[in-house]
Order: sequence, then C-alpha cells, then structure tokens
Amino acid sequence: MAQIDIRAVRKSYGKTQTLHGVDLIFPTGEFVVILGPSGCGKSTLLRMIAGLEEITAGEIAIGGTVVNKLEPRERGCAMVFQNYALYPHMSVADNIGYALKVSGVPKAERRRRVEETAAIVGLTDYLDRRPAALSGGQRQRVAMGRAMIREPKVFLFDEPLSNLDAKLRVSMRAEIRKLHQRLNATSVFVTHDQVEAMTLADRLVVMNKGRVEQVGQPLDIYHRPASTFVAAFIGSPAMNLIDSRVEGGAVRLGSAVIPLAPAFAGLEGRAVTVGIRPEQVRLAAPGTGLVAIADFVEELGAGRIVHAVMEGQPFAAAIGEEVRVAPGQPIAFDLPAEHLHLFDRETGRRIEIDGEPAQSRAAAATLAPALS
Amino acid sequence: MAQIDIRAVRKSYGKTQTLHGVDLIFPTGEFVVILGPSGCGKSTLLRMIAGLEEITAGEIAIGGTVVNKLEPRERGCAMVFQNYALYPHMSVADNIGYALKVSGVPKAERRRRVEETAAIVGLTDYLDRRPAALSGGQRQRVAMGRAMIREPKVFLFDEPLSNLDAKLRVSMRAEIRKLHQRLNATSVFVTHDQVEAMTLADRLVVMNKGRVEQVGQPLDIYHRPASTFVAAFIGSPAMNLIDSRVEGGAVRLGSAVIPLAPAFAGLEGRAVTVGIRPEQVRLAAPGTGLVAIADFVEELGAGRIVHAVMEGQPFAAAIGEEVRVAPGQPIAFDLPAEHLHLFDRETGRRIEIDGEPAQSRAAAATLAPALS
Amino acid sequence: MIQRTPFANALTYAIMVIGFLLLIGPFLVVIAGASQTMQQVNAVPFRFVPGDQFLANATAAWTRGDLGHAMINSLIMTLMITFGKVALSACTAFAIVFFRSPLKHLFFWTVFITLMLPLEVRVVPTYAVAADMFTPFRLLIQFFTGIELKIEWNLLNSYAGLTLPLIATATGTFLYRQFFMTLPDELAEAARMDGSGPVRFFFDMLLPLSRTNILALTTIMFVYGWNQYLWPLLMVTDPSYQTVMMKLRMLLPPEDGGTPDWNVTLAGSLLIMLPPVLVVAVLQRWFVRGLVSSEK
Amino acid sequence: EKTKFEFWYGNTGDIGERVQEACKKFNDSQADFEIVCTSQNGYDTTLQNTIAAYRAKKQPAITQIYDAGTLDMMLSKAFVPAKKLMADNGYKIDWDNYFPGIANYYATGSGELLSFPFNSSTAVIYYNMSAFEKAGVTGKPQTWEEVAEAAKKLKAAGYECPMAFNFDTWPLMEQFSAIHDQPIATEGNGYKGLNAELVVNKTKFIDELKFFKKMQDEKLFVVKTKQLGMDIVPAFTSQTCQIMMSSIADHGTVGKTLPEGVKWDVAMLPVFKGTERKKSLVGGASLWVMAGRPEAEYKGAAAFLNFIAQPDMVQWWSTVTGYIPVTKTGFESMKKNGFYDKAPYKGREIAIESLTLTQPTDTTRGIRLGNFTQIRKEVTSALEAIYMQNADIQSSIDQAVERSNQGLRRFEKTYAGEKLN
Amino acid sequence: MEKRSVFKSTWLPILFAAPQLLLILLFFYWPVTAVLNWAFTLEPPFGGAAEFVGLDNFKEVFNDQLYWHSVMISIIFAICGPLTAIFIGLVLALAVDRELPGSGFFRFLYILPFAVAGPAGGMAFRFILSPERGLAAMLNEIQPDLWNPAKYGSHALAFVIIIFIWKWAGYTFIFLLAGLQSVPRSLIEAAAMDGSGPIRRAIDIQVPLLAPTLFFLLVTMMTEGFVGSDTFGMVHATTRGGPNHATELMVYRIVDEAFQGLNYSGASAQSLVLIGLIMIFTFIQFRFVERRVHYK
Ligand SMILES: Nc1ncnc2c1ncn2[C@@H]1O[C@H](COP(=O)(O)OP(=O)(O)OP(=O)(O)O)[C@@H](O)[C@H]1O
Ligand SMILES: Nc1ncnc2c1ncn2[C@@H]1O[C@H](COP(=O)(O)OP(=O)(O)OP(=O)(O)O)[C@@H](O)[C@H]1O
Ligand SMILES: O=P(O)(O)OC[C@H](O)CO
Ligand SMILES: [Mg+2]
Ligand SMILES: [Mg+2]
Repeated sequence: MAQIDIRAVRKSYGKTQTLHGVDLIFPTGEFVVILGPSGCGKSTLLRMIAGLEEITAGEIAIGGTVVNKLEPRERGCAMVFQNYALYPHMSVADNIGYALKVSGVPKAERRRRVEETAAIVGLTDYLDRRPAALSGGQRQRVAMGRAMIREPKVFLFDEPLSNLDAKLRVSMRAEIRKLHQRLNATSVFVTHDQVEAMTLADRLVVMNKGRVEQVGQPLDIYHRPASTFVAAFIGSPAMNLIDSRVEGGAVRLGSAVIPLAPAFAGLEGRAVTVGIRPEQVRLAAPGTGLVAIADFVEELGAGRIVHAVMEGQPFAAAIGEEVRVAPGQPIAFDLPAEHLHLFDRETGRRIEIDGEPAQSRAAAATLAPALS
Repeated sequence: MAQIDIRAVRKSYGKTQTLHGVDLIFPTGEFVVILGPSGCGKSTLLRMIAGLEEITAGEIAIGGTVVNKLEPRERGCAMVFQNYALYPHMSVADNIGYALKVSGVPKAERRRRVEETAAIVGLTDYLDRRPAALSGGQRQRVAMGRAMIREPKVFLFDEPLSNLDAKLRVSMRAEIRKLHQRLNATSVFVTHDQVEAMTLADRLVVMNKGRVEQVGQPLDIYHRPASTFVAAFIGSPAMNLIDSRVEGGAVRLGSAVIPLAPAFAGLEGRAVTVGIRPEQVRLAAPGTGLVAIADFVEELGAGRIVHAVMEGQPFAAAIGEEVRVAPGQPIAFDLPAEHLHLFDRETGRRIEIDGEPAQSRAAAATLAPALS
Repeated sequence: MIQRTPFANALTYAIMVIGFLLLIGPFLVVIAGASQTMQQVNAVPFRFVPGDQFLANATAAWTRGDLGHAMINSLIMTLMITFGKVALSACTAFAIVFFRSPLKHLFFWTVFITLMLPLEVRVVPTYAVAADMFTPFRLLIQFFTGIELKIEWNLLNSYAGLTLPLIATATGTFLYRQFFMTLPDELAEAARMDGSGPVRFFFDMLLPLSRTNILALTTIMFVYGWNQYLWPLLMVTDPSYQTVMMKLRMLLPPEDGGTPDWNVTLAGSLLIMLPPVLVVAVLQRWFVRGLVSSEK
Repeated sequence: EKTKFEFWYGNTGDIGERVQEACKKFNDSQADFEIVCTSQNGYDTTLQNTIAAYRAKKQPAITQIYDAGTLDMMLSKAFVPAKKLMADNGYKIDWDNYFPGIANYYATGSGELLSFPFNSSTAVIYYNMSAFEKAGVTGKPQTWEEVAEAAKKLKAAGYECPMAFNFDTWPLMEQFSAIHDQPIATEGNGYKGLNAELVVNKTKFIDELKFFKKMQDEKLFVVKTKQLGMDIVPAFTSQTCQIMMSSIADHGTVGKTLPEGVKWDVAMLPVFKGTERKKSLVGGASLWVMAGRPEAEYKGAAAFLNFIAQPDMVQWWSTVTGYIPVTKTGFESMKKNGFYDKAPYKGREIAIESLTLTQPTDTTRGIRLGNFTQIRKEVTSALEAIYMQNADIQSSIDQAVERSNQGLRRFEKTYAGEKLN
Repeated sequence: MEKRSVFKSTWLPILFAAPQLLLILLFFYWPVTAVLNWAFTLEPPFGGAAEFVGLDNFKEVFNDQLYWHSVMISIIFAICGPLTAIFIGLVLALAVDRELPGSGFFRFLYILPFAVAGPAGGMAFRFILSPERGLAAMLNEIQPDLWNPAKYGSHALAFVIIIFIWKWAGYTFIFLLAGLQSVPRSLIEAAAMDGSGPIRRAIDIQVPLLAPTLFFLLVTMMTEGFVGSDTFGMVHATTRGGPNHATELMVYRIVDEAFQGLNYSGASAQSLVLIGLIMIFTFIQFRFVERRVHYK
C-alpha cells in the first residue's frame, strides 16, 4: 500500500525524447488506468515505475521513498506483463513461487503460500502444469498469482488483457477488479482500449505523445474531455468533431447556429472545433435539424450507425430507429445543445470557463436552422 | 460475376470430418459473409472454393461450371488472406502486378493496370515500397489491389481485417464495402467478428462445428436467430439465455410468467431456453419487473451495463440511465415480451410456428410478477 | 536495462576480453610469429610484438608451398562446391517441402542419413567410385543384362572429382528445408491464386526469399570447401590440381635443414587461413542469421 | 607425339627436386617419351596412393615403393617384373652386376629382381667432429660403448645434447638386428613363408633399447622428434646435437646445411662390444613398374629405367644425393675416379662397405613381411611409450610384437594360398 | 510439422531432387555398400578376390585393446571438446547479450576461428603450444615438461581438444547468443521484478530456456567430435595419433588403418561400428533428451 508520486519525469532514448515531463500522483489503494494510443509512452512510464527503465530526469517516489536508483526488486512492485512472461520451463507452482524462492523463503512456507495464492486465482488444480498447457485466461491468472504472492505495495499491469479474445477479456476484466477490491494495493494499469479503461479505472490518465492529456474519473473524462484528442479517443464510434468559427457570439454548425454564453465573448473570431458524440445525435423531425449528406448505414442489430458528411467532414450518428437513406440524399439531425463540446481549433483544448461549457444553456432549446 | 453453388460439400482431414455437408447458393454480385467461431470450418469452406483445398465430397460450381477438379488459377477467384500473404521481396507494384506477369501481360500494359488499381486502393504513392515499409492498413490495400487486378469473378476474403487495430478495422470495413459496390463481384467474406458480419453482409451465413446454422439477411438473423448458438453468437453483450420449462401454457422466468400463444399448446412440459438481448432489457419501475441479484455495473460512458444473476444464471442489461447498485442487492428489470425468444432446450432450435414467435403478443402487456 | 551495476559491467567486460584472448589470441600469436625473423620466432620467451618481416616470410612461404597455383585450385574447388551445394540443396529442399508426393519421405530420409556419415568413414570406396563414375551403372547393367560396357569416366585429378563427392551431403538441404518450413503457407497459396506454378514459384518467390539462407550457406560451404583436407590429399596426385590444404605439410619447416623457420610456416598458414576468414568476416551478418535459422 | 607416362615418387625436399632433375634429363635425352614425375609427399603416401590408384585403374607406369612395402607389392600381382619388362623391350641387363646385398631385398627367393633398386641407402651414424675435438674425443666410435663414452665427454664439455635419436625403427630395429645378426622375424625374416612371426621381443633389440634408456636417463641421448619441435637431422645440422643415426641419403643435405668449417663424419652404425658385425640392410626405395598400362608406356618405362642405370646417371645421382650406386661397375668406376676421396663426398663409401661387409644371410638379406608399415608403426608407438612415457621396455615391445603378429596373420589369411618364390 | 499447401505433381519433385539424389547415391550409398561388403570379407589391398570371413573383422576389432582405447579417447574428446566449447560459448554469449557498448566488436571477432581449417589451426597451434618454442616454451621455462604433448598422452589429447574448442567455441557462441536474444526480454524483466539478480537469472531463466539450442549444439558438436572432417584433420596435422596412440581418435584410426595399415576390412568394420554408434547416439538424444527440452 503506497502512494506513487511522479514528478517531472522525462525519458529519452538517445536523442529522441519519449516522455516530456510527466507529473502524476497515484493515491494509495487507487486503481489507476493509463490510456493512450500505441507509442505514446504508457509502457515506458510503467516500466520506469517498475525499475525496468532508467529515469532520464525527474523523480519517482513510491510510498514516499524516491526509487530512481533502486533495483526493481527493491521497489516493492509487482508487474503483470502483456504476454504474461511466464517462465515456460517451470510449473505453475514454480512460476508463482519463484519470487519466494529467490528471496530464500523455506520450502514448506513457500508451498503453503503458493497454494494459498493459487486458490485465490483459481489455479489449485493446475499447479503442476507447464504454462504451455494452459489456456490464455489461465496463463493470465498465473501471471497475477505470481505478482500477488509477494504482497507488493504496488501492482503494475501492462496491457494484460490484450492477448485474450473478446469474451475472455470481459471476464478477466471482472476478475482483475475483484482482485483489486480484495488486495487494495495501488494499481497502475496500462491499456489502449478505452472500454477497458472506462470500466476499470478509479482514476484515468489519458496520455498522448509522451504527455498527459487529462487525469480524472472516467465518466468525468467521458463527459468533459479536455481536448479533441481525448474527445476522439474515448467513446466508440468516436465523437464527431466539426471545424467551425465563432462569429457574432455564436458558432455556426452546418445549417444551425449555436449562440455562446456571454462569458465567452472573448472568443469572437476564434477558430473552434465543435464536438458531439454519435450516440447523442438524434434524427430530426421533418423540416427541422441540421442537414447532412447521407453516406451509408451500418446495421448493428442493436441499433445502427448512420454515416454522413456534414460541412465536408464525416459525421456519424448512432440511432435506434430504422432509417432508409440513399447515399447522397440529405438527412437532418438534432444536436442537443447540452451535449455539444467546444474546443479551440488551434490548441485542441476544451473551451470552458468556470466549469461552464461554452454554449449557452439558455440557447439550447432555441437551436434553429440558420438563415443562410 | 458469377454465382457460386455449393452442393452437399464435405471435407475430411484423414478420419476427422471438418465439414458435414454444406449446401449454399451465393447469387451473383452478392456480398456473403460467413460467420462462425474459430475452428468451425469457415476457412476450409472458403479455401475449397478457391481451390486450395480438395473437396472430399459434393460439388462446387462457379458460374455454373463445376470446379472441383480445376486449379486455383482456372477458377477466376481472387483471395485476400488474413495475413495478407504479400510477397515480401517485391515492391507494391510488383505484388499487385504479379498475376499479370505470370499470365504474360506485356510490361507496358501491366504497368498501366497496376497504376490504375493502385489508384483505386489509394496506393499510388507507395508503388515502390516493399511491404515491410507499409502500415497494416496499407498492406491490406495491397492485398486487395492484388486480388482486384485480375478482375476476378469471385472475391474471397479470409478474415482480412483481423490483424488491424480497432480504428483501422472500422475504416477498412467501409473501404471493402465501397470496393464491392464498385466492382460488384460475388464476394465471400469469412470472419468471426459479428460486428463485421452484420455491417458488411448482404447475406450472412452462420456456421458452427462444420455445419451451417442459419443463412439470411443480417437483421433477420439478429432478430430471429434460429438457434441458441446463433442467438448467443450475434450481438454484444451476448443475448441473455435463461433455462426454463413450459408449464401450464406459460414459461416461468424468475419472478414472472410468460403466457404462450395457443398454437404452442403442444410444448407443454418441454424444457426451453428463453432469450432476451441486454439492450432490450429495461430497469423496471419500483415494485414491478423481474428481480435479479445485482453484481456490478460497467460504465461505458455512452450507457452502462448492469451485470446481475437471475435464476442462478448471469444476466446482463444495457441501460441508459444511471443506477447505483450494491453487489448482492436485488434489482428489477422489465423484459418486453415482444423481444423475448424461445428455444428448445434440447436441440437449441428456435421455437416458432408459422413465423409467429411463441410468446403470445396479447400477453405481452400482461407480463406480471408471478405469485410464487 | 536492469542491473547496470558497475561490478556486473566490469565482470562482463572481463569475460569478453578473456574470450577475445582465447579465441583471437592464437591469431595474434600467428601474426606476430609470421612477421618476425627466424631468430625472433624461435626465441624463448616469445615476443608478441609483430616484426616487419611479414612480406619476406609470406613470399618465402608462397614459393615454398607453390601457393599461387594452389590458391587458384582451392578457389575453383571451393566455388564449385559452394555453388553446387547452394543450387542443388535448394532444389532438393523444394521437392521435399512443397510437394505432396509419396516419394517425399523417401527423399527426405535418403538425404537425412548422409548427415551422419562424413566422407572420412567411407573415403576408400568413394575414391573407387570417383575413379570411375560409371562403375555402379556398369555393374548394374552387367548384373542384369550380362553386357560388359567399356565406358569409363575418371574423376581423379579433376575439379569434378574434387567437388562432386563433397556436394553429396545434406547440410544445405536441411538449412533450406528448415527455412522453407517457416514460410507461411499463404505465400504459396497466394502465388497459386495468382496463377503461378511450382517452377515459377521456386524462381519468383523461394529463391529471392532465401537470400539470407543462400548467403549463409555460401559462407558455410566456402569454409567447408576451402578447408577440405583428406579428400584432396587422396584424390589428387597431379600437382596441377593441388589445393592449399595439401600444401600445409610442405610449409612445415624443412626436416633436413637447421633451425626451423616457423616464421615462414606461420606466414604460410596465415595466408591459407585468410580467404575463409575473410569470407566469414564479410558475410558475417547473413551467415549468423542463416546459421541460426538452420537450427532444429 | 610423345608417349607420356607417369612416375610417382615419395622423396620430398632437396632429394625430391633431384628426382625432378633426373626426369628432366631423361626427357631431354630423347624424343619418343615423356615422363611425368610427381611427388606424393612421402614414401608411405606413395604406397597408399599407388594402391588407391591401382584399385581405380589409374596407376602410374612407375612407382617408387620403399623397402617396407616390398612384400605388399610382391603379392599384389599389380606389377610387371623388372626382368620381364626389360627383356620384353629388348634391353640387355647384366642382373649380376647389382650388389647382391642390395638386390636381394627386391628379388624373389631365386634371385630374380622384381623391381629396380633406385635410391638405395643404408643407415650410418653421423658425428660432429668439431664438437668431438672440443670435448676431447678422438676417433670415430665403433661400438655403442664408445659412443656412450664420447657422449659423456661431450656432455662434460657442455653439450646439452650429445646424441639425438628418434623413434624411426629403420636404424634402431631393422639395421641394428641385421648387423648384430639378430632375426626380426621367423622364416628368415619372412623370406620363406607368409607364416613368419615377429620375434624382436626376444632378441638383442631389447638390450639396445635398455641401453638407450639408460643413456636417456643419463641425459646423454636425447629424443628429438618433429612433435617436439625438431627432428634429429635439423638437430644435428643446427649443431644442437652432435651425434645421430640416419640414412646415408642425408649425407648431401647435411654437408650443405652445416656451416662452413664444421668438421663432421659418418661411420658404420655402432655395434655392441664383442659383436661380430654383419652387413647392414639396404634402405631407400625401388622402382616398380605397374601392371595394366598400355604397351607403349612400357617402352617408355623401360627406356627410363635403362637411362637411370647408365653409369653417368648413377654417378650424378649419387653425387647430388647421398644414395649409393647400386651396381658393382657403377661403384667401381666412381671409386676409380676418386669420387669418395673428395671433400663433400668423403665417407660415403662407408655405406657400400656396410652393405657388402658379409654375404647375405637369413638375418641380413632383408625383410619380407606383409604390412610392414604397420609393424613399424606398432614398434614406433612402443618406442614412444618407452622413451616418452617411461613404459616398461619388455612389455611394450611384447605388445607391439603381438599386435604385429595379428597383422601378419591377417595378411597371411588375406593372401591365403599365395606362395613366396 | 507438415506444410499445408503443396503443389501436386509427380515428376516435378523427382526432377528437382534428382541431381542431388544422384550424387548422393553415387558418392554416398554406393560407397557405403562397399564398406558393408568389405567389413565381412578380407579385402586385399590391391583388390581382387576377397574371402568372406563373417564377423571375424568385427571380432578382431573388438578384441583389440587399442580399439577400445580409441573408443574411450574418442568419447573423452567428443564430450570434453563440445562441452567446453559450449560452455565458453555460453559464457561469452551471456556477456555479449548484455549489450554493453563495444560488445558488437567482440561478437564480430568471436566467430572467426570457425573459418579456420582444423589442420591449418593445428599447424598454428603446433607452434603456439610446441613445448620448445612459442607460448608453451615459456611455461616450460618455469618447470620442464609442464606442457609436453609430444611426451604425455594426456597433454596430446588435451592439445587436440584445445584446438577443437578453439575452433568451435565461436560457433556455439553464435547459436547461443541468438538463443539468448530470442528469450523474451520480458521474462528477464519478470525475473528481475521477482528479485532475481543477473547470475541467478542466467541460471534460473536464460540457461533453461536455451535448452533447445544447447541440445542442438550438443548433438551437432558431438557428431563433429566423433566423425567431423576437421577432427580428422586436426589430429592428422598435429599429433598423428601419437604419442603411443594417445590421440588415435576413432575417425583418425579408421583412415589410418585403411591407408597406412592397408587393412580396408578392419577399417570398414570400424566404420560400421562408428556409424552404428552415432546412429544410436543421435537416436537416444532425439528420443529421450529432446523431449525434456522443448517447452511448446
Ligand atoms: N528501447 C527503446 N529504444 C528507443 N525507443 C524506444 C525504446 N522503447 C520504446 N521506445 C519508443 O518510445 C516510445 C514509447 O514507447 P512505449 O513502449 O512506452 O509505448 P506504448 O505507449 O506502451 O505503446 P504500445 O501501446 O504500443 O505498447 C515509442 O515511440 C517507442 O518507439
Ligand atoms: N490441414 C489440416 N489438417 C487437419 N485438420 C485441419 C487442417 N486444416 C484445418 N483443420 C481443422 O479443420 C477445422 C476447421 O478449420 P478452419 O481453418 O476451416 O477453421 P476456421 O473456421 O477458419 O477457424 P479460424 O477462425 O480459427 O480461422 C479445425 O478444427 C481445424 O483444426
Ligand atoms: O631415407 P631413405 O630414402 O634412405 O630411406 C630410409 C628407409 O629405408 C625408409 O623405409
Ligand atoms: Mg506498451
Ligand atoms: Mg480461418
């Protein structure tokens, strides 16, 4: 049980900088998920916590102790690797018990603890097998057992589910959550799967290109993404992002204008990006709404996704009702104003003042076809 | 452009039979998706059409000609492989043009057609690269270009998207569809991803263990799965399937009874399975609905999934509203009767008479707490 | 990287340097000795510092062993062995791996067994065959038809004789086979779909893809061919076909004269070692990759 | 067009070059034939290669086979007897002109020469007389006792290696046995039948070995071999060692290699005191004409053999090597024109003297044992064991004899039914 | 492992395999049948009618003390040489695998001895390890006969083993390094997280995972040790089996027996025994050892 402090941490491989100064605090016992696209530096950060990667600059402290110079084994972390990294030549029992063996725990005691751990991860019947004779999910459990047995202060997971098939992934997700509830060690979990991130995290860290984009509770991030990057990365299908400009205290969006709250008067003339999630778009009643050019419809069984083009940019809408669209025909959507997001087009950052979204609440109901 | 007839086709490897008699007709120009779990024989069937695998028994005809004895090149099929099977030592242009080279098309003509094809699949700028220097999506396109250039009568795809990451998969899906619209060759597409299958198929073939489970239009199959296997396989999260029994002209489901239409009187005493999709389940108003024991909630941002246990079997519900559930507490759901499916528990087949679902429409509204 | 402690690093370097002395040291001694005068090379203690006599010594060795001629012979023999092996093995491996043929297993085992029996244990009869390539046929024909044929084809004292028997083993075939097995099935299938037949596939796909293996095999076979010892010793009686390995003996200090001039001997053996060492050094990268993929 | 034919020989180094010279002389001397002479790098390899080539029907017309391979050749049926060859090709040879002590080695029991003696030698002992002078040794020792004396003095004078020896059985076993009238094998050293058995474990040979052992222990006799870095001849010519036993054939080389001004001499191999010295055995090799060549080549072969038997060729050959003239007339003429009195050649007559000292007998006529190469090797190994590894003398030689006899029995069985004539 | 996709043709594979098969039949199987024939007869050196003697040749071989001696030293040679070479290769591979700066340089050099012919290497070592000059002479200055392969059989055997090790250590190194590099980095990291230091990791994780490579090397190196052509060359160019049979390895003995001893029959019998031995040996290794070695 320990808090992890990451202070101004940088990482360079030779001349290329991979992490550009990361500051994070992971409170004791929290389940933190680091989410980001491939190559953004998630693993690098995790491995620096573990001690597998040198820290180029900055400081990492675990439970208050700066660990920069410590060997992995001295940091009290346990790690579950993406490919599990099980020792293929050892039985499940030996895999789980290896850390104890190295630290010289007597055989009998070791045996007892291995059995205990195996019972927790449900591997009691497999203790004598080699990893090769296990299914994906079972291997995953061995990896967890091996990490658990040392009763680490910190659990690190590097995309532990990405090698499993979809069904298994869902059930292992549940198991990891249960395990965390049981052990309550500070856990850092790296993934690029936003569903995993959303469902597992107490606290979510979204990274991009070696920088932290946003930190917060998953739903918070979902509802108030701090940047277009986060907005597009979280949620599937991705949020529709449409380029526009603030003109006359309002944003023009296709055939509609969205008046801004007065506090945003300073934005006049600014290039902005308007975002709305496909699942928040509705088909408009005939004659109303924003018009887009239909492209095609994807039938998912449970609902469908209408793909269209609005302002020359792709626009998707997840809708429940059946529609018939012929490619090239116009189709009208309602964009509920309370679900609109506004971003600075240049920096990509969310525009919000005092926690108030930019578009005027009052104006929401008045969203009307523009005159153009 | 050719119709494919598959007549009583069987395949055995040594003594183990892999396909147990498959009869299918793929009309000219249709986009057929073969869906099924790993090992069900999808690839085998496809490869038999291609001529890469011998046909143990039965007949396959392409455009009316029985092709059982023909070499792959004589069948007029082109194939896109799961791992693309690009020739690693050839440039993109050479990969695409190889078939033409083999068939002795003169260099100039070849060059022209390669460029034409490359333009269609958007690879004009990459013609001189080796496959190793391409991204996954680009490789995929090379594979498609290579298949296209011969202007085949039939396109065969063996899980061509499964090596791509989620985002790319979605956009390649769209590209394949567009390509099909453009070329209009009969296409057979093998996948084990139901979303891919639903969104791509004109006609969907669901296979299981070397047998065809159901053939039809995707939405049809989604709404009226012919068996529990299909029901569970299509849709995510999977359809809830709850074992029950017909008693007194009705099916008992947890705390509710569902009266059956009179036509189903003959089912009395039969063991059945009742199915309902999670997205069709609603939270019940207090005091009404079927009670289950809550387990946990997964927040997806756009909605959430409640996991519970009903009748000792897991039960999921996708709901829009926010809920707070404590594990172990009861939670009540409404199961709209028109969305219920009934299956024979023994055979797993759907129970339906004259296209009418088993549960009585009239009774739908009267779904009420049982007395028990 | 984990465990970059100074101690571990120092130990690592110490091991690598000891390895260097062990494996490269002998070369250094030979180089030192080969460049010293006769007095220096015979001095005890030996001085590891190279002298300036290498050219003189090498020239002396060159003449004593008549190396010029032998080098050319060795080169011809080596290239023929290398080329023959590289080409024939590829063909055989192709036949074994890519065809569904009942003979496949027969081929495989026929070739596999040769791995275990080097020339040394069957050298006398091999010599007899080389002396008259047609013996087996003649005997067979005689056995079945009673006709005694007079044709003969003698390989003694010829490049064919130096090379053909050495090409008749399995190493190369196995290297290719292992590599071919790792190629994805889809590659051949894609080629088939594209209308390519087996021969085309062989030339268009397999050969270009086997580049690394070909280079590795080239290296191995170059070393193997150049270093052939017993076979040329037996089969060549005509000095115009002598190879450098046969000259080693001549390079030894003459048995009838004074203080042994090891400096000349060492310079000579250095010259003889050089070509394969160069080949390995230059082709090292592919060689290593090819070697490793031949494993198992 | 000249008829080409091949001649394989085993000599290497300086002598090898002389053979080439002889071939050239022959080729220059006439227009009908061309001899192609090829060194096979050693006597043993020449025998090997000849056999392999014969089996492959690629044998040369003439091949040089050393003394030890004589019986192997005789039983091979793979040659044309010398006498027949010359007769067939119209050369008249006075076969009696050959020294019987030499010819007997290569002749049938009835005295018919099967091969041509060519480079004939015998073993002698080489002394560094300059060193002897410095150590105060006077005269050339004739007995082993005197050699031991001389060695002691040399040692006392600071010579680290008074006498060098290696494990060559030719001087140590074969020559020693002959001059001490000791049998090497039963059946007249094998002349009388293939059932001969080696007996050197029961003769004075053992005493000799014991003597050498004692000398070695006293550091008077020192082992010098190639494996140790230097064989006896270089040891002698580099003046590392002052005495050695070697072939008279080395006389030329030694003279050329020893620095100007160093005095040296040869003598007949020493005997043990009180021994009545017998003739020594002829060494070197003879030329065999192989069967199965085209007729035309035999003409050439005969011409070549005749050519090298001419007195001027004999003298040239003996001059440039140390080999002895093999015919009486050759020897006489050389003696007459004072060859043996001139500086570098002085002393070579010792060899002839040694060879002709007594009439050939069962023990001095020669050795006729199958696979004699192998027997030499067995004994050499035993000598290695004795002098390098302190093995027991008697049991080592017993073992070598036993193993040699096994080989002889196998040979006998291989040629079952063959008779020596 | 079978390939899935294969071409269908009867004559093509035969055509492709024919050249090599023909060579193998001619220069391998035909001579081998001759060896078989000679082993049961008494073959006269110059050929001609040979008497059938049943198992006599084998009896003679088996009754020969020196033969068993030769078997014994061959086993010593084929165990000590390979094991040491593998051990050195392993240690060096573990060091180079740490990828410290400069390790590429060492890696490049370590393989070079492999390119040197056994006899040429032997020649160099004859100088380097000659008791009277070169390196070993310096040893003997300290105390006479500290090193004297001409005198002591054990030294001589060690001498040829040293050459073997020198030649092959770099070769094993290459395989082992590749093996090490294919051990997933994450396994090492997992072990580091589990608290295991570099040496412990080597013993617990890396070496066990190298087992397949080690096994492969063991088989090939031991076969090389028993019958490799370089093994013959090394002995032939250095000790020639001496002193007193101390280095008469089986393969050397066979050639020596046949060509020096003119005993083709005995040599053939020995060849057959050796062939049998190698087959049994390889069989055992594959059947029993390999099973314990693979993890997948
Ligand atoms: N050893 C290394 N040497 C050089 N660059 C490296 C090294 N390891 C990682 N990088 C680079 O650092 C960046 C971040 O890598 P990292 O593995 O942390 O990404 P990631 O976010 O974990 O991605 P993924 O989801 O693909 O695992 C990448 O651009 C990668 O190429
Ligand atoms: N060459 C073969 N020999 C023996 N059995 C085979 C062979 N190829 C396929 N099979 C078996 O046939 C069955 C069907 O294989 P197939 O490849 O068609 O499955 P699939 O539906 O394509 O599965 P996946 O989704 O994993 O590709 C499997 O059980 C497989 O093990
Ligand atoms: O050195 P050579 O020519 O006198 O020959 C000596 C012996 O006879 C060889 O066996
Ligand atoms: Mg990563
Ligand atoms: Mg498949």
